[in-house]
Amino acid sequence: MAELNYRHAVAQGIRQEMARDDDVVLIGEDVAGAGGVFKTTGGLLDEFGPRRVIDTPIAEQAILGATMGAAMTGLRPIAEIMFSDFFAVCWDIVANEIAKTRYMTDGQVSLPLVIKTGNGGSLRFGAQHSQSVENWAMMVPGIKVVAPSTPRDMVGLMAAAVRSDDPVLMFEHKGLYASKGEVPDGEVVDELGTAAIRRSGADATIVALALMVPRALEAADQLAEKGIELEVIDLRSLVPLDTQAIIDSVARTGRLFTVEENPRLLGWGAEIASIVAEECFWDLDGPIERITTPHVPLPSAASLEDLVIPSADEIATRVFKSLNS
Amino acid sequence: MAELNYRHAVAQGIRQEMARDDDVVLIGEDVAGAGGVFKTTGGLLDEFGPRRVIDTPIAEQAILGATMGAAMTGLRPIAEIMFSDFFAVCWDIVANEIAKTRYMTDGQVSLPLVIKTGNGGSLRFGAQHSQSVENWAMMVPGIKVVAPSTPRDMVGLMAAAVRSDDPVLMFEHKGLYASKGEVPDGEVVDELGTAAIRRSGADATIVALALMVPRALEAADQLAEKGIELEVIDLRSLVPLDTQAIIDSVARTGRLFTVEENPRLLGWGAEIASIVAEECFWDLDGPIERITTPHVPLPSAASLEDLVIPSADEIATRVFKSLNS
Amino acid sequence: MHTPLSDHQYGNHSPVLPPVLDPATDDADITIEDRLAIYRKLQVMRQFEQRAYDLFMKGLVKGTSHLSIGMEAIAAGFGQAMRPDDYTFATYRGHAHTLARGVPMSPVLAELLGRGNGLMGGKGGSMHLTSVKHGMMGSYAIIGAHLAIANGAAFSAQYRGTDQVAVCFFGDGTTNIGAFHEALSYAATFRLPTVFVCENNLYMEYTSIQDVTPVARPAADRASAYGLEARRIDGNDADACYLEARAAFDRARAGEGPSLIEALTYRHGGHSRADLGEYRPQEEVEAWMAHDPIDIYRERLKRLGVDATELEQVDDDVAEQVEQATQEAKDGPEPEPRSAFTEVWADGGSSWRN
Amino acid sequence: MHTPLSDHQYGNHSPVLPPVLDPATDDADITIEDRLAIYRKLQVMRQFEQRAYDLFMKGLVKGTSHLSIGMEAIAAGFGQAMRPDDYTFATYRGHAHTLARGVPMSPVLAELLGRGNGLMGGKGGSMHLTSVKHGMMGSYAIIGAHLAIANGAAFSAQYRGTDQVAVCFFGDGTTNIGAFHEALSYAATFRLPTVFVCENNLYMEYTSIQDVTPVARPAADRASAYGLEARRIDGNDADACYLEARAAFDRARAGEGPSLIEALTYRHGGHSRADLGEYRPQEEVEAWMAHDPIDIYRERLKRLGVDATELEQVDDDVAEQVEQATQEAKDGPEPEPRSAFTEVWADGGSSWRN
Ligand SMILES: Cc1ncc(C[n+]2csc(CCOP(=O)(O)OP(=O)(O)O)c2C)c(N)n1
Ligand SMILES: Cc1ncc(C[n+]2csc(CCOP(=O)(O)OP(=O)(O)O)c2C)c(N)n1
Ligand SMILES: [Mg+2]
Ligand SMILES: [Mg+2]
Repeated sequence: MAELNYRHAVAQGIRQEMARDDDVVLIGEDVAGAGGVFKTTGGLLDEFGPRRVIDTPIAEQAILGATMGAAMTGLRPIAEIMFSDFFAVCWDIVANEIAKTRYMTDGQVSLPLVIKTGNGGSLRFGAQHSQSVENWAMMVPGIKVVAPSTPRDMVGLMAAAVRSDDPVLMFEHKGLYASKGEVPDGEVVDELGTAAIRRSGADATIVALALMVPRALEAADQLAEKGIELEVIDLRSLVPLDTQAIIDSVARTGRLFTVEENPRLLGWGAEIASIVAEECFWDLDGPIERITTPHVPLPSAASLEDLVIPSADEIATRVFKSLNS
Repeated sequence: MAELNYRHAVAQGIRQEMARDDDVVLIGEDVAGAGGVFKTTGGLLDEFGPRRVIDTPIAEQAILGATMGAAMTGLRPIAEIMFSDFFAVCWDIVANEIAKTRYMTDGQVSLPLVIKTGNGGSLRFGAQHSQSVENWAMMVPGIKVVAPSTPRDMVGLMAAAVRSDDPVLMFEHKGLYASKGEVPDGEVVDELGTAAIRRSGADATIVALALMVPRALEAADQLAEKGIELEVIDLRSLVPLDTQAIIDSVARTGRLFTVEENPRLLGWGAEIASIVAEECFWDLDGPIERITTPHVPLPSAASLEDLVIPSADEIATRVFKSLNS
Repeated sequence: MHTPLSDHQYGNHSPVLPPVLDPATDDADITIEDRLAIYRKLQVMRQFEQRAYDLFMKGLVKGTSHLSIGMEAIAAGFGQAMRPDDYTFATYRGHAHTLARGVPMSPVLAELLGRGNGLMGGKGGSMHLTSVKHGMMGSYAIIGAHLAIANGAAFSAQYRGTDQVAVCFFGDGTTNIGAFHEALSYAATFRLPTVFVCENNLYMEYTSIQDVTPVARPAADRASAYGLEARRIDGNDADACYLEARAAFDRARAGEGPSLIEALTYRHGGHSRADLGEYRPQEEVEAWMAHDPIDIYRERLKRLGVDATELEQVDDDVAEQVEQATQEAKDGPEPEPRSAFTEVWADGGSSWRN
Repeated sequence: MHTPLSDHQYGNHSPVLPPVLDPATDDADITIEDRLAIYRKLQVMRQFEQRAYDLFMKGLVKGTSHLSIGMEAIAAGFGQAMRPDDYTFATYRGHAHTLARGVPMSPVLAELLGRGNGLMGGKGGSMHLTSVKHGMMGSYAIIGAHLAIANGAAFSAQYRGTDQVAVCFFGDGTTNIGAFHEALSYAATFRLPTVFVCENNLYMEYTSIQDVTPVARPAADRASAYGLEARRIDGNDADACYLEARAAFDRARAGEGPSLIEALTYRHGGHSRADLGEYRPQEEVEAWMAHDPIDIYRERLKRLGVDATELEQVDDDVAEQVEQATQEAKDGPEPEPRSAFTEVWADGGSSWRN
């Protein structure tokens, strides 16, 4: 067991897989020499050399195109899109090419690739560098969508992503890079599509992702003091979705809250709410509530950003109010 | 009253506004000389001349960039993105620039622009030319999202979109271009953000959009023969969303079904389901169900495409089964 | 104020006439076997697409279809110069490029008809023809992306040390989109073995390329922006294409990086479906119809002493193949309904949940 | 196999030294009023950003901040040549361009501090400075888009017949992205009055531009791809910038279309925040520090007979303005909480439902 930063866990997961498999290469802007703008790829150039760890021009379509072409011809590339907001400049390659090619070719083409990206807010980077866009990816059939909340999950899910024969978008939360956690020694490989119950409780189910997980846990601690016991589920992956974990939990608690960093409309919680409203309807003891960033672009001022992204206090207040109404 | 094709209604709406306001210009690939690939802009070049109706190179980022820049400096441009799938090549301009600029500049910049696009399937164009991507747009705070289902609505909502001081994405359904309907003589101007109840019924609420509206109505006719009366709501606009119309209807019927052409995950129906599961929970007499295209890319073969996009029969069967279980 | 149609009526742009055939090409260093193979490819492509057009007009090909009748020399010349393990990346206008790699007609036609025996089981359609085992790595229907994707295959070849090249075909209209620039710049920076072939047929869909492009040669005039040589050839002379291909492939295999080649050509018909291409000056259409790749090639072979009956034999063989493929395609079953739900994921299925 | 770092260690690329100052520029046709105004602009930019850096290091500027210390001559020279109604489009590295248009320091600094009296009420931040009433049409933080957006303003000016120009500033790294190509090609096709200014500071974030670009001059070597002239200037000589701007604006207003200008420059510091720029060869850093735009300009003014004390007076004035702006920014209130929910829509609100 070693304590690792979440940012170093990213490099650790990649390192583990590159050491194991020569077909794994890493490409992206400033990932090699500089070790990544968020220092998530530090040391990899020295370890694996410039053939396998590659700096690119600022050309996200070229980067992801090269990633796709390499994956269809025998490699297992990892690409970095520095900020997830930049998916918008290369969305065609993701949503129209990478996501659809296996299906359109009836299985002739496999795309074992990973696209890692810095996602989410709380760093005061403003509307164009703070978005939570995991819902952009969840919408599109054909890509797997992963968003770890702990260093241990980051290593294990990165490994699982690299080993997956499907394209995986790995959403690293920028607000978690500095967080620390234990990571087991030796090879760590996790499983995609499995949620984790971070806290058990009988009164309500809270489903959260990435930065919202620690906040939901903190809210649960606050409410525990008031005698309310929340079950907190860390989704970890949106596609595949561990629907069963949610359904089972709601069957136990009778109430569902989602805590989403994305702006309200069509955040991932909407899908979960719709699944539960169909499949667990008779288990529900009250309305499903979604706690999200309101449907606005993110403001850059610290006080405003803190106001709009769900905080532990807001979560606790909203849940408390709802359970007592 | 004249009977108009939906495709001609597009041109009619644009014509009405261009005749009224010199600041309205139209740009896009093949929109001028050829009158549009779907013939939705025929005659406009002759009527308004090459200064106002403009063919462009294949460069969607350049097109939407020019549209945005023109809108911020006094014009009211209309741009065409030929197939809505191509939003993926210019999504940055839509989602990161157009959507966020008013907010980031605290209201200094207004963007009175319309982006019209051919959306949706049923024409056997395959996975890259048939998508329903209105949910891509609904997700992003700062853009209005409109999708008319009749020629009359097309004229009136196009006019409303052009007159709106906010950016509007106008989703024309390719499968409806050949459909006909009455359009009143004289100026037609509708209101954004208002749904239409296309059929009243007490047994369940069906919310549909664009091509799914006629299909839902046909399903309602089928079920009426079995004594089941459906209320069919044509959303017409996703942003703003006429939540009240939905809530009121569910209060009357106690049941909600959405009929969505998009692939399942995070289709617009998920948002509606989540709103109703929160705000109408105590009105609901049974589960909320979403009838969508399954979460797969669209196949091109006619028989396969027909299998996956919700048909009137499928809608009727699903609703019947659910109401009787 | 200048806009594309501000100084002339739509369709009244200045005609661009075909290049004059270079007589020296007769004597080029190309074996007669290669030439006969090229001739056969030309026939396969032409006759196949004529049949596809008939079937479209009869309503058997649904959706859309983009023919390259008149443009076959590029696919035939480049195709003949490829090694079996080289990679082709094509557009929606990709029938000829697919056939060029030796993919049989029957599954291609069945795919156009949306049948279960289609090349992709009816799931891809005319615009997405792919046959990985023939090196046909896909037909891409959204402008630009596949130039970037081809680079990935080229990179992978280099990484694996296989000396394969990736050949990417695209149109004149594609030279104005962002992905073109990113892909060319990227390939040149990394000195990738990607060969970019611009099939300049003078038109986008219904718009003349000269009306919306700031340079006269949409690809060649961009080459220097990537440190590449401007190369422009007669895209209707299959031998010129073959020679150019061979040289570019040699450079690529020698580690000398990418090439950007502009091949001038013309479509006999419209952009797609039932379009007649009437936005084109009559004089231009006539001149290009008289500069037909098959006529050019047949005449050359005759000049080189090939017997006319030998060529007619090829034509007849191919005609028979087309008949047979048509039959097989028409007889093909509808796709299995369950196939709509397969191959989203590598496990063969489409499930996103447990 | 060639990759950016396959033939040298990171940071060990060959240094690019500054151009030699052209002595003839002293005698250029620029009034002394303009020159003094340029000097003042340079001081405003430099002193403002030094203060911004201090406040960042003190933790008062949150998030990020990209300084253009060392690059001010471009903003000053071009800014001085603009008409008040011309349009500026800048990047996240846009403080100097904002100040160049006469936007007061105080709201800019307050915006950096996230205060309610900020230029955009704290909603945009350092990377998105905008002041429409000064012609400062925005700072854009995702590479590429604003080149395309500037074209729209240029088109609109042409459509309205106002003779305004749109001036778009961007970095060397931006020349490899797709939107660059689309925007240049589009502007040239429509002959728009857009003036594209590449601030070539030799680096992207932490990567040398030469390591990832296939031509030596990232902007100038691309000009011919759009039928434009290759233009490269000393971006640290404000007079060279002013002269180039004047000529380009004249062409644009005369309907002669866009220009693409590459201005060589250097940042004294790192890319952003606390980066020290240590991936740059020492020799290069030193040479460029000795080619500082303010030193160059002060020496020129002295040669032209301006009294040193007059210049010191400007420096002191500006220093005082900076103090005052700092005070006003620090004293500024936190933004109103409700402002987080305003100005999504033209009705002033953020409601998406009834
Ligand atoms: C990004 C994008 N924009 C627009 C289209 C629509 N479109 C399909 S083909 C075509 C014309 C392409 O012209 P060119 O590149 O010259 O190829 P050609 O069809 O002549 O072979 C257009 C505009 C598209 N498929 N993708
Ligand atoms: C599309 C996109 N990709 C990557 C980035 C991250 N990024 C911000 S600044 C920068 C370097 C830009 O270099 P250059 O254009 O030379 O401008 P400079 O910062 O040197 O002024 C990068 C890569 C971005 N903002 N947008
Ligand atoms: Mg063409
Ligand atoms: Mg730079």
